[in-house]
Amino acid sequence: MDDYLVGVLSNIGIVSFIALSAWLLLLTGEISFGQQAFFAIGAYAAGIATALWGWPLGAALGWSAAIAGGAAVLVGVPTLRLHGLYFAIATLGFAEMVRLLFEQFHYRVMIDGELVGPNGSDGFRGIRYIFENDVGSLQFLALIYLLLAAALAGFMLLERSRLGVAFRMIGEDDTLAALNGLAVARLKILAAGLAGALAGLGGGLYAHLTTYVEPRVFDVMLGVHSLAYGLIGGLGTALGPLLGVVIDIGLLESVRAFAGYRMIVFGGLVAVLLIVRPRGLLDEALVHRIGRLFVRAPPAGP
Amino acid sequence: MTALRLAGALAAAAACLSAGAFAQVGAQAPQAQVKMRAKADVACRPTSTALHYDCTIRLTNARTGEPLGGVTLTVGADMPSMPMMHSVRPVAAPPEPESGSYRARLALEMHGDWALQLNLSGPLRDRVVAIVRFEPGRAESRPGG
Amino acid sequence: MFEVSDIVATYGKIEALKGVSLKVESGKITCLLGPNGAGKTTLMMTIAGILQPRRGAIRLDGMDLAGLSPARIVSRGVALVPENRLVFPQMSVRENLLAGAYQRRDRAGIDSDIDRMYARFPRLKERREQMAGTLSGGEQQMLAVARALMSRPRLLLMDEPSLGLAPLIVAEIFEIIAELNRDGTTIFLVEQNAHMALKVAHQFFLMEQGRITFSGTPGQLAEDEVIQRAYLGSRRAAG
Amino acid sequence: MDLLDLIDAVQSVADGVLFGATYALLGIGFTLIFGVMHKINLSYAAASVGAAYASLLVMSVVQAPAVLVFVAAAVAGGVIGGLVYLVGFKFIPLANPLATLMSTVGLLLLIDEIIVHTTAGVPLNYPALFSDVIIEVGPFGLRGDLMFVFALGCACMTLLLLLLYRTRLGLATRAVSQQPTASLLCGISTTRVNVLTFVITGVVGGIAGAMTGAAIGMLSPLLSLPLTVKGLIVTVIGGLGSIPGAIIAGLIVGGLENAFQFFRGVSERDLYIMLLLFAFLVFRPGGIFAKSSGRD
Repeated sequence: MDDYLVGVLSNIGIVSFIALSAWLLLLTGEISFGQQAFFAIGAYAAGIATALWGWPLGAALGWSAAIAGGAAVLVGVPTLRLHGLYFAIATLGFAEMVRLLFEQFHYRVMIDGELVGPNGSDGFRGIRYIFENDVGSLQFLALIYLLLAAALAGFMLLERSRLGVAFRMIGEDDTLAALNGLAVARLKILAAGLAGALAGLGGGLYAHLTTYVEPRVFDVMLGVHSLAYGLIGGLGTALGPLLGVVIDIGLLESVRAFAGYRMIVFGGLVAVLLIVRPRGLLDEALVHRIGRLFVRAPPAGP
Repeated sequence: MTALRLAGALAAAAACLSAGAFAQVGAQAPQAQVKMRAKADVACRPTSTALHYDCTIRLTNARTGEPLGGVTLTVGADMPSMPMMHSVRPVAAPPEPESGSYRARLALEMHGDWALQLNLSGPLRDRVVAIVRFEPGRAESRPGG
Repeated sequence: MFEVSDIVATYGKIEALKGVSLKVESGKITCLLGPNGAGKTTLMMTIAGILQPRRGAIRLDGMDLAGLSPARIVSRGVALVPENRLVFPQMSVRENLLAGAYQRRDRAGIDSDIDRMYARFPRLKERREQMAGTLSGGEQQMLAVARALMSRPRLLLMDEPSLGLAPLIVAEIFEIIAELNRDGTTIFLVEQNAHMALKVAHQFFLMEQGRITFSGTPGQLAEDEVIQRAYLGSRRAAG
Repeated sequence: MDLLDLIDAVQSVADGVLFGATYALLGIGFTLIFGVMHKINLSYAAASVGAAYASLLVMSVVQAPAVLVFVAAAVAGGVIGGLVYLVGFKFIPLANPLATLMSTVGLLLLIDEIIVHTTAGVPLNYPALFSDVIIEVGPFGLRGDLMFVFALGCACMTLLLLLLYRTRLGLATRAVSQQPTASLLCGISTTRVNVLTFVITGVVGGIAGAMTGAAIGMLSPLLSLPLTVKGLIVTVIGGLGSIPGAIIAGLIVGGLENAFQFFRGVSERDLYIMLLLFAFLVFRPGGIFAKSSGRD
């Protein structure tokens, strides 16, 4: 496979994690402009684990998901009672705080005759695990999609489970959900933690793909994009945010005609698409209709 | 309830730093990998076309300092300060007569700091990132972490 | 004369008004009674232009009002005192009255009308610089009526003016309604309080499930029967 | 800390408060739109920067005195404001809170990218007025350009308040923000009020953009995101929908920003501002003038 194609596909896979993370919160009715914070925490955590501590990749990724999820739970507690706009701005404030903290974060270790590690705003280079351990770019791509598939499978199960129903109920009306006996606070924190862990996992993969992270990468723009993917793709199914990512990175960035003007097209698309489909391309109604199609006439083929 | 919130806020702040704290404890000399590693020096200069730059990349073996010839090099770039917004598709950087020297022409979308991704393949597979600040009429490499 | 003919209005797929026709005589008080959910408020909102009718005609002295914007309808001489009053809470009493006269440009006329409102509602005068949100329910109702009158309507629509008010205040409100009518204002009133309404109304309509099921003058139907149908609806087979 | 340091600190905070007038204007813009539509227009700060850029464009075509750059920015801001309403609000179902939020994000990206593409991301010099004037007050010096920015900001706020509390349009605007249905029944066209609010806040934003450019001497597309964040902070700290709150919060944030910068350095400055925002949201989401510290 062409290197460029592998690169684009890897990017799509990794960005899908943070898009899914923002989408999960959308499901519970909250807009977060701050999922990039957990992406950043995951990226730094995983990078430090492999490059500085010599951990294996698997352990580093697990660690990145765990610490990002933990951070998300801890932020979830004080912001729990905030709603809508207030929640969105609180997450934005938190994410900027994290980014600015990373600008102050220096932790350098002499490795192989060179200082390696996060160096404040100058960034963190040399997260070279996949090169040192001969992980091919295709192999890494396979790892990304394996994890993504696992996450999606998790979401599919979630949609069918009581938990998924509970999340959507809270998203519709959390007072009503509480009256129906749902432990809204606990469920919301669970959702925040899961979303944080997902973003953290994506961040861990991202750090190893690019070998380089710096605080500026994790500014509000990243969070805004991850949110936009879910809204463009649709809120009806976990495939929605993926569709959003594919439209932006796969279509707009890869098609030469848009080169350079991609963001203008994307910005306009976000603004205009919402006129026609306020809940995205794959909204609940469409998903329901497609679902019924399959139930009524089971596919003959695969 | 206020106390709970206060505790939560403090805990959240603590969590941000916990990666660092944990790191201090867990830091020990990692096992040295005896694999070849590339080091790159990038020098770019403007061309007559606006936003187009000619970059000369000098690759060396990071340990021995010997020039690294014979690798296939592509150069991509993205903009850390505008994440997800601007990136340049990787271009091939063919070798120059001087061993270890490669040349690429970059067509950027805007001025500012770019992170150049140097992808090495062939005898050595590696990726080196160089931060270069491109301004009208000049470009300079910046130190990184 | 004000006339509504065959109005159909829908909320999504639900037909809230299924072809309503009625006539309001000029200079009279006409009352619309009916149980909750009969479509009375929908009818009022449709006449005022907040909701658009699917079909049907709304005529005031021959002018067709159906489909016009609320602003146009106000300028044609129809004003609605909405359910729950809806005063502007962060504006003074005086500013609320000025907002009611938004369609008018005659500065002097507006000022003299405000003085007339103060004369009619002395309590508003006392509180003219007070924020409307701090007024009592009855005072807010008076303010809502005064605000509607500021547009000098030929037809005054009132949606449940007695809602949530103490009995004494309700009596006062109905006195004001009768008084306004004596001064020549045509009034079309939606009420739950059938007993009070029948006392002041010259004519009344019963509305059930989006249809007019009875029209007549007070006394034409026994009050018990009216009240029974206004609160509970009739269990008739065909209307 | 000795006296000289103290003087420097006070000087720095005073400069910050003067510059805070731009934050206050941006906060008013966010708050006014929130007031009438109960929506946040995230493209507002980007549009303000865009208007300042547009004024540079106008000035490069027409040779005119530098003061006119502010007029040009105000006009451009009004036009952009109207366009933002048309694209980002007019046709979007308002019942869906996510939709307009995202449509304005789209517009934020769009405006930012148009600036990037027309200027190739190069910061442009912006004319500063009275930059050579320094008024000595005891040991302190008040910078002429900042004084001008502050005075212009105050003039804008005064005009806005007069507009809101002394005119027919202001009455209608307040009516719509308090009780949209009743406004319709009074014959007020909410659509017209909404459009005019966008145009007026656009004018204010254009002036704020020009003020920012004049105070820091240049414009860059990288300004729009920090200004958006600062504008939101001011709006939240001031209490959503409160104009006096936005004014006070703008000046406070401007002053604190410089205080933090003085004591902790430029790299940590924003960290404390964000901490302040976060603390406000968690403990006092109603803003400084909220009656109680109740949430939601």
